[in-house]
Amino acid sequence: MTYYAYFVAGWLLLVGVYGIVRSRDLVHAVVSLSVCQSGTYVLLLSVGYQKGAVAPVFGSTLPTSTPVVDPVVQAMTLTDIVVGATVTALLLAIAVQIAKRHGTVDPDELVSLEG
Amino acid sequence: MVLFIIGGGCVAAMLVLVFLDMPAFGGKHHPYRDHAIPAAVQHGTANVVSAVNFDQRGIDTFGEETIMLGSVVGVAVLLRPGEHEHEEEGPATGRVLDSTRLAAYLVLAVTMIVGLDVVLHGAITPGGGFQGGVVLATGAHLLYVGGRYPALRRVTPEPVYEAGEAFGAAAFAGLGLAGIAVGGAFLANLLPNGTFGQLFSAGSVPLLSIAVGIEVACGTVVLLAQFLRQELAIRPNESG
Amino acid sequence: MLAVAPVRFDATAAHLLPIAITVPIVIACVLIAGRAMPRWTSDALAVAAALGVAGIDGAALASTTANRVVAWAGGWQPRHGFSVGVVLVADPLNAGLALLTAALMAAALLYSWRYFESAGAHYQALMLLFLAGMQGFAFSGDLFDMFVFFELMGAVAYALTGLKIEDRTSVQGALNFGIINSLGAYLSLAGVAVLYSRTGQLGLAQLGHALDHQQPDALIVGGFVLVSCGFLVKAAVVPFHFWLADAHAVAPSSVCVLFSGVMVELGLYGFARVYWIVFGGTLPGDDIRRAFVVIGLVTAVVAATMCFCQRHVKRLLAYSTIAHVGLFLVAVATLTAEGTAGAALYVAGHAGVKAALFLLAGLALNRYGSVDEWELYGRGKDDRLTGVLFLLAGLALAGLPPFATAIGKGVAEEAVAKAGYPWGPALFVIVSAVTGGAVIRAGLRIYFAAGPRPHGQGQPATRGDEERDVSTTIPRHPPTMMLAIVGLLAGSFVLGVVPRWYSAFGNAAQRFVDRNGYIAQTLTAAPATVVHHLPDVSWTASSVVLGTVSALLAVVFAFAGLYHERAPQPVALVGRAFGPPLRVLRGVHSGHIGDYAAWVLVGLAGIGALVGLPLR
Amino acid sequence: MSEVVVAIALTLVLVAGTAVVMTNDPERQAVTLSVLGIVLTVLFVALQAPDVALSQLGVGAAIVPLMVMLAIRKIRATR
Repeated sequence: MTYYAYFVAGWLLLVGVYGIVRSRDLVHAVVSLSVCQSGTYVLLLSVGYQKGAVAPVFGSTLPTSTPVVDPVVQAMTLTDIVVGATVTALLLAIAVQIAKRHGTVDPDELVSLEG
Repeated sequence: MVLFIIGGGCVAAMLVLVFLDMPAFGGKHHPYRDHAIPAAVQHGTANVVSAVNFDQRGIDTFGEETIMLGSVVGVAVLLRPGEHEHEEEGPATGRVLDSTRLAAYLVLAVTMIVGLDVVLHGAITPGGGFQGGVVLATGAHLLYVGGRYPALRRVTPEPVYEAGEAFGAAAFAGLGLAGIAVGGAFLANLLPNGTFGQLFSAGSVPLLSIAVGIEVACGTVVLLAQFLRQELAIRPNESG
Repeated sequence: MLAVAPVRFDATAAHLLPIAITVPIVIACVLIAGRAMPRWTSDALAVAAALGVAGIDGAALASTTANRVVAWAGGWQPRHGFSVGVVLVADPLNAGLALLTAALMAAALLYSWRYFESAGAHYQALMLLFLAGMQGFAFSGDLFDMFVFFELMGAVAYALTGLKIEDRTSVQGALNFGIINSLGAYLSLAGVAVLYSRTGQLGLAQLGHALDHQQPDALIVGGFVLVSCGFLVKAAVVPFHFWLADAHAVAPSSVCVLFSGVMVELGLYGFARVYWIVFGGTLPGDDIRRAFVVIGLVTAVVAATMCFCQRHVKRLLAYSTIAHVGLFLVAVATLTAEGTAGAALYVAGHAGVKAALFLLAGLALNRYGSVDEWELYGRGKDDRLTGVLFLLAGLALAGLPPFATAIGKGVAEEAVAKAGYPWGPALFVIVSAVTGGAVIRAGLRIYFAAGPRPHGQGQPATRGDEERDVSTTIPRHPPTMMLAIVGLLAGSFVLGVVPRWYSAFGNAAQRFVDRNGYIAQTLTAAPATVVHHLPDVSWTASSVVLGTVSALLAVVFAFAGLYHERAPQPVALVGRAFGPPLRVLRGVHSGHIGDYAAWVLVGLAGIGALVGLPLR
Repeated sequence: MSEVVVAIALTLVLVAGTAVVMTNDPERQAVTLSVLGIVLTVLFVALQAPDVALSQLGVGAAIVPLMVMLAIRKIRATR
């Protein structure tokens, strides 16, 4: 358990790249990229986790001396999620245009850029 | 694929070595947190995540909202109808049961209220401009279920939403600049901090949260509308 | 040279930094909200915004000569060396880079005055958001904040690359660019998380302070390699460079100006900044120097070779940019103030020249509907003026004195030789001559119909058919376009002849490598330390001679390219021996996104091995 | 107890992520992606990150899969 969370994150990163490498469809590649990115969410949040601590939202009842998990990594993850979603949207839009121009989204059949 | 196996193998080995050097999962070593919490308390922000997002590291969120703005504009540019395409006017009214429509409008109302609540209470409870904005935008798309695409187009005239998105982003920027004028630093706090845990606490955080909420709600609507339009209305010309 | 008065920060100067980021965003919002406004208004507004940012950057640059400008956002000044806020820091080098960014943006917007009708005001809005991203990235003094602005630059850049949606290659280039850059960014973010787990810090200065004198273990090396990965992808260092040729070849010419002129160089800047401030106190310099001189060398050689093989003019220019990045990296990797000064000046000179070349290629595209060197053979005969500009820019690219490329190259060459790489000057001369030669060859063919008419032998090269930047053919070059081109070339020329300007790079580089000063000033507002020994940035006999030699060699290479078929037997045999390896090299540049992603991992592993293994 | 939940959620994320990559048919991938989004939401709740979980639920489990779906249908239609 000590390092399990980190390994899951690393696995997601690499398996995402594997997805891009073996991809036969650009949409599949874009989705694999977002799997890669979910590795960074897991890594960030695991880094900030503390056993037995609660969420960093105090409200009016929770005393501010209660141990809480790291809010900074959560803020970073939030930013990361937004960035990831919008970039995915952009890449999907580009993939749609590729389909319109080339009639295919298989990287093996796209050969206009070589050498 | 051979490349991937070589490269991936080496990178995996490197990651394992790195991870083994990291502090164990769930440990107590979080120096930044130990500074961030008193800082949030000092500014009366009960939700420390919001404090970090909008107050302490507000400039990150500013950049993030600009990414959102840029991506939405980018998608709008990329998915504009090309030379060999035209936009079809869909049938004016969809054949949807009145009861379905009613239900959709009801759910819409509930979603709107929830969304607004999440935006406004971002400083106190989990949530904030971003999450609330997403909820609001999702609500608007219930119209797609309830009234089909033409109805959605009527309530989501894209230029209005685009302007709304730009307004949200500009409001964030304006609050940042006002921080220079009033508080002596970019994005500095403008308002009194108020009582910890109350609605009107946390200084500028609720204002920034609302700006983000407007931007995200409008931006998400435009984003989804672009994809819906591609799917439903844009057709290649007969000759092209 | 500079008397430094120990003053506390000028608060007014500190405000300039966030304002430089905010102004283009606000104007972009106005453009988006007011889409119905007439075209000339949005053009004028966008150009004015870029010029305004340039003015702000100029003011920031002026206030950095004595002291760094430090702006803590949100007013979270550090207490006892720690702050929960995000800091923006300007020293002469990054303020100058930001100024260059804004100036190039103004030129690019001027060039595209009244064009891209179909994209409307969205085009200018995207350009301004791109500018905001570059400003933010240049000024940011926080690792996560750098990631955010890195992604902002990236996201907007993908959209700008794919702007010409009717073009087959354009959208594909945009996707390759998007996926590879995002992948790099996510690997960087993983690196940020790794470093955060050890130090609990995100600010560059705080991270550097926390890592000082630590034994470089796997975490530090791995964190460094991961974080650098994103920057090196942006900088298009081999083997992370594949996206660049695809993206540059297809993006609108005005966008290429920014990509090649500053965006790629900003990647290199980010890499150097993070190394110096964060890792300068823990990773041994010898190790880093060895690793990155090798990587820079490989980059320069591979890209120069690819450059000479191209017939698609914009792709040729793109490979030339990669080759130059290789040279910049070699100079920066000497880890000396001299090398940094040379690289910075070289970057500035290169930006003007390369930007002018992309715009010239854009002119050809608008006029003839192609940027294919072979198809355009002799087509530009009636347009000698443009042809002369093209050749002049080619010579300047090779390093013809007194362009700033020549003096920058000269300073860098001396620094590399002094750092223990006696082959350095030869590398600089040959690589710059090959890329300059390729440009001159293309110019001679297109505008002067020199050499025999080229004919293909079933080469699988990317051809230069491309959608025009404008919707209709323009018979004459509009004055705004010519103004932008001449202005850019003149900028590079003037920078090379005004001693006050080029010698300022010595001070800038000294500040950049003054790690302790950066950390102390950011965290405790300590005044900048007085530096007695500044690197000497001036024309020397060797820089004049080597620059002239490069330019002459470029002409020789150009004619060799034109008349290679008439070469005498022994020379032709030698040439043929290069055939098979060249084919392999070109085959590697497959345009296939999966291959590119695999190469990213190989590069990551390679850098990890180069940096990490000697430390065991 | 909470640690067991985290471990289970991590394992689910690992499986779901791998499944997304291994799903070759993009249309089905939109579904597995949505599942990954939901599983990640659960993990974030277990890691005491309700703010992040809320966005992940909206974005990762709903909006992104929806966009993927729409993009795929458009691409199908162009062929």
